[in-house]
Amino acid sequence: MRVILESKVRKKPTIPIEAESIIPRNFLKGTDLMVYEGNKERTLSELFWIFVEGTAVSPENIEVVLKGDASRIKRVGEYMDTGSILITGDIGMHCGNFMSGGTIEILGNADAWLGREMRGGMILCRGNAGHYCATGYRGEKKGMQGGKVEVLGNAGDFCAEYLAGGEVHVHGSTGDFPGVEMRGGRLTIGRDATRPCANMKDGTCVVLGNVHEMIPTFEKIDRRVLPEWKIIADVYKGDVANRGKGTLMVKIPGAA
Amino acid sequence: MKCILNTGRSVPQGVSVEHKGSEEYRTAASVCFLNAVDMMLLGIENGERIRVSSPAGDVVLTARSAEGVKQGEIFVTTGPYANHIISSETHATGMPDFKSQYVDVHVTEERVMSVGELMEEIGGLRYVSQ
Amino acid sequence: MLVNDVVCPFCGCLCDDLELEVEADRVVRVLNGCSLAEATFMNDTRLPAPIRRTSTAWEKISYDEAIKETADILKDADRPLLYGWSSTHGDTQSVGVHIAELIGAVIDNTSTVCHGPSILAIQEVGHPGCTLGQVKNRADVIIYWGCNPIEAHPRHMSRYTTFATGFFVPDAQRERTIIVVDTRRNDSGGIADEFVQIEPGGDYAVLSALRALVRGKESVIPKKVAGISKEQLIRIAGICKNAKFGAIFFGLGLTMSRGKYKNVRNAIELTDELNRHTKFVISPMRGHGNVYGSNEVFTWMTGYPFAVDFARGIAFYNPGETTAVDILRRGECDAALIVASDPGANFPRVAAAHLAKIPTVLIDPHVNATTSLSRIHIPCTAAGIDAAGTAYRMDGVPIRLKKVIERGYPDDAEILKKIYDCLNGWMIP
Amino acid sequence: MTELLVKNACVIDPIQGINGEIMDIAIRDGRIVESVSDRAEVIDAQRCLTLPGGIDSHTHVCGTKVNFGRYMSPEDMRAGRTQRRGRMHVTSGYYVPTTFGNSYRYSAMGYTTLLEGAMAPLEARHTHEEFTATPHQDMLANTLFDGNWAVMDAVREKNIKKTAAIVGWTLNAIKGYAIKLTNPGGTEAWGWGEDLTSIHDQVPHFEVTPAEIITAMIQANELLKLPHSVHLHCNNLGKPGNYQTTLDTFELVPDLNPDRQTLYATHVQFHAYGGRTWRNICSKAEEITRSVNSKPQIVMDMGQIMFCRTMTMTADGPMEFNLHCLHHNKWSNHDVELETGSGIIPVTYSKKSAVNCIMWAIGLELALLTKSPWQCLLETDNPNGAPFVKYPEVIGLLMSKRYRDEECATLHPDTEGNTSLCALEREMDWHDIAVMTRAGQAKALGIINQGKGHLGTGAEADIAIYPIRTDSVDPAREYRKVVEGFQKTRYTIKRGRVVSQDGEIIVDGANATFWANAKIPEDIRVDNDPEFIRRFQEFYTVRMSNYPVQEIYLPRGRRVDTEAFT
Repeated sequence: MRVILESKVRKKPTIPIEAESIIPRNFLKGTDLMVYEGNKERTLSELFWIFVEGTAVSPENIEVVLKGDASRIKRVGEYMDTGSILITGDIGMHCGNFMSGGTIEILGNADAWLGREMRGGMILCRGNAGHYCATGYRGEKKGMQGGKVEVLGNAGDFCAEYLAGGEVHVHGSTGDFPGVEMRGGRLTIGRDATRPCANMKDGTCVVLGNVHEMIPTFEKIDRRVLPEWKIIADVYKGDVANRGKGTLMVKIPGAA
Repeated sequence: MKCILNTGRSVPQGVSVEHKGSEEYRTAASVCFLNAVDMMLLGIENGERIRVSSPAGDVVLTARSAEGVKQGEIFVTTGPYANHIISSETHATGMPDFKSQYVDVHVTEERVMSVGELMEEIGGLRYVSQ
Repeated sequence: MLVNDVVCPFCGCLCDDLELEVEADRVVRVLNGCSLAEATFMNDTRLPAPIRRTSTAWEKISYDEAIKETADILKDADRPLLYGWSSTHGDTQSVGVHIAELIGAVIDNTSTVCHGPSILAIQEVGHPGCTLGQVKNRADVIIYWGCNPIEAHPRHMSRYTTFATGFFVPDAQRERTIIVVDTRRNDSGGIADEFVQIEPGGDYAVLSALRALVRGKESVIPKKVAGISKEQLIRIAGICKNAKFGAIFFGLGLTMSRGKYKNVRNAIELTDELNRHTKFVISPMRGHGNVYGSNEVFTWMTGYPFAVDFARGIAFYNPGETTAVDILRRGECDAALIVASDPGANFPRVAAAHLAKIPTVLIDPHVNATTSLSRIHIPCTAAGIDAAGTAYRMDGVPIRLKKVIERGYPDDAEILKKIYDCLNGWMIP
Repeated sequence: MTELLVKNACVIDPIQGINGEIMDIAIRDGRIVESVSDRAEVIDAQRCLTLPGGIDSHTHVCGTKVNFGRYMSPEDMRAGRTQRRGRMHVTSGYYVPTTFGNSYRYSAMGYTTLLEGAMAPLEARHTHEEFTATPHQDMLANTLFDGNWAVMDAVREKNIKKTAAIVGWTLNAIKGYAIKLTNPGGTEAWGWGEDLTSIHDQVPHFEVTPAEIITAMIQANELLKLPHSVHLHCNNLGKPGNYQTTLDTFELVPDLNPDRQTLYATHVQFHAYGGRTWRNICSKAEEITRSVNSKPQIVMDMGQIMFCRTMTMTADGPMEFNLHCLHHNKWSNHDVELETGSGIIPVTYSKKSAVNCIMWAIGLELALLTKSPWQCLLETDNPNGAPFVKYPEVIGLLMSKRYRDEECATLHPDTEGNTSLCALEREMDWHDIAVMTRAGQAKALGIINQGKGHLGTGAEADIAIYPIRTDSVDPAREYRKVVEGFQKTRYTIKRGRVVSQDGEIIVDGANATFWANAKIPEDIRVDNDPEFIRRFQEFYTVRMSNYPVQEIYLPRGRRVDTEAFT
């Protein structure tokens, strides 16, 4: 079954919408769902043109397609456990919060907190991701714990903060402090990164481009070939300031 | 000239902070402190004006040399003048880059606007007490 | 008439030893205060009456009209923003939170552009701190990091640190070592025993290096970190470890520069590390007189110190999303109520400009930059001058602000209660 | 005039000697009376268990430390959120809920009076602001004197009168109710990053020992004729082998008051550890209870822990730092000049941890081995051992051996060998629970004659009606019904008004704050003592005139006068 939601033109297009009800499982019983626009509760049909194609008996066979301007729609795919969501443009904050299964594909850019506190499943963002991509919540000890987030463009600051498990792969560059407070999982950065892995406790990070402003409290322990990436990389342990046992590998410029 | 803008508090600004219409406040908040070498490179003296611009906007300030400011940095007191050129980007932390905005500095003959004029530039209307 | 032991409401020091000479409805002399205190009490010109903006001019309106219109603006808003709250007393803050809860607003206070990042850091690693008297009576090592007390908190040094006589530190100037860390050599740096000039944005790296040094990991540290020589770093780590009682005070140099709360977190973790060797505390230099009070009141009422979003009926908190600058920058809010603050002057251009695009109401004793951006400005008492109430000092000590004169203005808490009553009447049939 | 009649109540009122009688309770204008007119509103209790309103004699719900616990824990705030609903305001938080959250949840459980366990005098104004914002419970504040410089000086001078005068002045100034000592002397040592390890260690610089402070404060307390006794958090909390410190402390206590205990020892579970390290920690509940059973002058409370995520918060700064070094989670510390300290860290008590399991068992052992329920009161040192919403489970465990056995079967295998819990057959009855959750507290706090903890004529009409039929529920077997029954009252009545019904809050409420005012002879008043004033002005960072909490902070203050020094 395919559910197509096309956002309607709104009188106040900048008021954020919170739409944690948009997950495949919920459409099994129809499209009679509620969302919030600012502090007002709305029915899904007040804000979207809804088209349903085909039927489904189980949620894993449901695909939700979000069309039109979704850049102000938050929490799409929150607690999603199965099925798939396709977003044809940009998506608002907190897409895929607490996701545990299924897939989300974003053809445009994702706003901040993409895949926050994710436990499983897969998010593919073909554009850029905002700040705090694949991270956690304020005050919480663990960020993302499982699943995979892949960003084909760049990611903003604090990418994979508190990463505790799962895999984050940013093909482009990240902003400041990727992998800060990391305690597990794997972070791969295709291009450049600034101050990677500050204060990390554990986990593994690979930077295939340049590192700007290396944190001074990492201990260089090795230089080795990484066959997976066909590069030679310097291997660091750290963050020493934090009694960390994490691994940071940085490609040696020029070496292929 | 490319510089990093730093902002902060100062006593003269604090003293007149509840009187933002006052001349005193305008003077305190619209001074831009530069390194003496940078002043020389720009070819200006204390009290001459500069236009400071960033992607967020631009504003005319009065230049003054200060010992504590390093080359390549400028310092403007916290307030509407500094904020006229500071980006609203907060890196999703809620806090703008009040201390690390990249800016361009040019010499100008234009005058320094009042706070009221600055506010009118962004859609406000000055209130003048009767 | 002389009034003793008056509390200055201006900055987070809340000095409570001022002596004021009062004549009728004005203060004519301020003793013991700094120049900021003097200005606070003596240059206190107010907006005389509520005003409303027409398309091209300002007109006087009555309080009743202003209150009714404010309620009208707020009741229909889909995403109202209530901002400010730091230069007033606790009762006002408390009514503010009740209004936010009632109308599903976002409520934020000025710590959002001040020590909001410090709060984020504390939420990650906690806060080893103390009241200021602990520092005054015990500290032999004081570090001012990214702050300029001489300019921003002029009596901090004489009341609590460098020049303050303490029980265990009878000869303060001789017995205390002062370290100042900043990107520029300011006046505070001038009186330091050790001045550390960091390259802009280099605080985080220096703090990491110090943590490693305190742990004895000298070999890891490169020769220079953010412009500071390894020798100086080792010397500073040594001074800290050998302190009997050390205190770090930090300011906006950490919270506003690159990395924001991560800088503060690193400073707290340095303090934590030092506590394994000696006694060390750390404290933010809070700016506005009662900004800490707004954090306290928000916290016991909503669970969060700032940036609270009631849009969904529950309290939600996520700085970067629910903070005032972000909400304005994204053009989210469709009405704003500003109380006891001046975002027009203190917010970056784009954020401030949005206030002029929507109906904005300002409740503040003084004409300020935000006045120009508002639809309505309602003048009120100034806490600590013509209104009494609670304020929380930068270290959490609650102090009662005094009412020293009467100027005939209504208290902001009273104005807000009337707005609340209006709204409540509409909302509950 | 408002009247209310509660009919068909199955009343247990230990203070009045009533145990399960079916009776009517008449209420007029907030107090219990002999009878009411036939215009009175009627509630039919349908023979359900009806008790005086619950009293918590040691909880942390208001003030600087509690609020800092909230401030640093957005992750907890999202764990317990409720929307605004009718008269109920928004609440947030599970283990450190907002003031509304605390009040509503206590109310739903039938609690109407709370003693905040620790208030630093310098920050008392904050506690009172939160008291005022707490709608449904009357409040009292334990006032911290453990590191008070003036007190330690007077103790060193062996001047009990002066000690009493300082305490009396302070309680009056900051509107406190009772003397609290938290790790006496240790919090001052923590000012230098140190701690004391026995009650005979000297406090750095002040040259007094915890034993001397405790002894002098007990005497001063009785000289002031304060309604409550000294309320003590013993030294060495949470350290293996600390039971010896606790026993030594109990030996210091004379029996000085015929109406109540002379020492209230709080959260004793945390002070009843044998062994030398965390690896060989074991229960010393038997030794502790043997001492308490022979000393009517001592009342303790359990300090029960329950398996959950929670927050520890105490004035005991050094203990919190030690705990932080074990847990590596966030740590806050807040020392208060010339007075005390405090620390906060989050913890998770887990059944996988042998230490946690032993702690859990010790709390229950203490209650079950103490012969008189009046001497071991039920609490969790909220939120240190567990948030107070766990009380019903603690009640269930005390009333049912089967429940205990089922729990024990899920614990770490080392529990059994290091505690005697499994061998304890005792099952508490309804009357025991009534004593341990209200009557005992009222007596220990000295508020029976304020009309608290009983339902006699003239008492305040604070009443909890639980959906439990004692004639048909067998708590030993049907402990789940007991737990559920104590989680939500049918009705909670506060001063004659129904404030909560089936867990729903139905009025805004307005509480009262009790504080103690001891009359001190002019010639020894410290506010007339130039040396006291000089030291105050010199070493505090607030002026002495700005220190007292103005009466405006207690809009519904209830002053308890005492005839001190008589």
